[in-house]
Amino acid sequence: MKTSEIYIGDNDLSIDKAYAFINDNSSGGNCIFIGTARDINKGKMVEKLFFESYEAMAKNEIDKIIKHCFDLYDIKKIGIYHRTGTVNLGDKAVIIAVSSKHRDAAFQACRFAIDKLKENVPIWKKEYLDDGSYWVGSRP
Amino acid sequence: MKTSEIYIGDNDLSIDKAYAFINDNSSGGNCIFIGTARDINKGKMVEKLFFESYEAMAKNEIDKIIKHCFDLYDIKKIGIYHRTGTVNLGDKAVIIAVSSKHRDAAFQACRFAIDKLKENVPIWKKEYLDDGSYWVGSRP
Amino acid sequence: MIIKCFGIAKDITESKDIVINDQHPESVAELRSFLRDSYPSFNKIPEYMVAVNMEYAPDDQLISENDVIAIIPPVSGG
Amino acid sequence: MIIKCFGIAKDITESKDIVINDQHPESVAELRSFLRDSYPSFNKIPEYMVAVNMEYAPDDQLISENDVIAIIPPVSGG
Repeated sequence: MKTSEIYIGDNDLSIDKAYAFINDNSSGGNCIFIGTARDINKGKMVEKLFFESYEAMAKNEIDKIIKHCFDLYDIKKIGIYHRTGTVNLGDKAVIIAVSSKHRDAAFQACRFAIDKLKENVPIWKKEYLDDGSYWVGSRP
Repeated sequence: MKTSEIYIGDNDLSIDKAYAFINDNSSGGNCIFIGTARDINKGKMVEKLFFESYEAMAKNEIDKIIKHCFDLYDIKKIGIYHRTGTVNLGDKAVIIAVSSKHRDAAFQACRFAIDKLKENVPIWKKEYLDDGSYWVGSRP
Repeated sequence: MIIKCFGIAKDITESKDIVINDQHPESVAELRSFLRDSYPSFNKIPEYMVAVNMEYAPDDQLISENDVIAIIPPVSGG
Repeated sequence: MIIKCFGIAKDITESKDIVINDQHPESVAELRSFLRDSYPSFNKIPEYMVAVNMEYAPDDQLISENDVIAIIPPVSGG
């Protein structure tokens, strides 16, 4: 059964839960991408991140990405999970988990999904630096 | 610090432990590949797998793969873990975990490492099918 | 007509939702003009998108009272 | 000289290690001949590799009493 799971919210993300969702006896290849809050961006020290989402539309856009993944790649299950609110350094901001019969499809779909998520999904990241906080990509 | 971890043995593999090893405030992209025992291979029902390794040489070969990864890709940490002994359906046979500043390097190094592991590392898989057990790739 | 604001757009309008009571814009292009006129800071940020009923909408798309409109500054999830 | 056997090679020789007491092979090629002669089933499996001191070794590599030799059938990890 081809199934998917989406979560956008303030709770900690769990790799275990994502893996439990995608794990399947008919899959041999599982690829999980975890995006975490990094301490330095473009030479600036980052203190923490804050994510805001347009949740209903973000879910719609993630759903489109998942449909594309199922169309393009021979995968079994895919879970996409994104934190909102404050994310401290080293903490997980996003998890993309994909299972498939063979590893090639799992790697490709996982990569495709994170690339498209960053392009299209209405979620915004604010970086807290020592000289203030800024919405990434929107700095006037 | 660029560090790596290798495990080959009969204990269950833990994605959590692999992630705890690679997680680093200076990394934003983390890619984990998990290879699991699949129920059907080439049309045959698989009951379980058994892995044997030439452990000392396998560690040497994995060490070479890790050195290549650090040479080829801008990654921070890499952990490679392989089960030996009996692996039941759905269970983890191998984990490759990689962290890097940006996701591109993490995906590429993770993919490179599992491809090379399957090519060069002296580990052998026996499939238990309903008509007997066979060493994969060595069937007379 | 209610316009949802996110990220930098919420900072510029100082509001989660802005409400236009009469003579609301009739297309995405008109909405953009309205925003430039009402909040000059929209000229200072990179291009933003507009969503109508949760779909990205081109400038010539018509909008009506009951549409769910949102200002989508450059996204930066992941 | 001790030759370690893994996977199908262990099944063919019915032994984890085979011991050659005298007139041991002096190269990887000679080892292959010895194995073909002693265990004809080696002709029936796909090409195998030989490791000398835990490194894959070409056929012309010389081997001596104290080298750690291993028969490496096609690997299938992962």
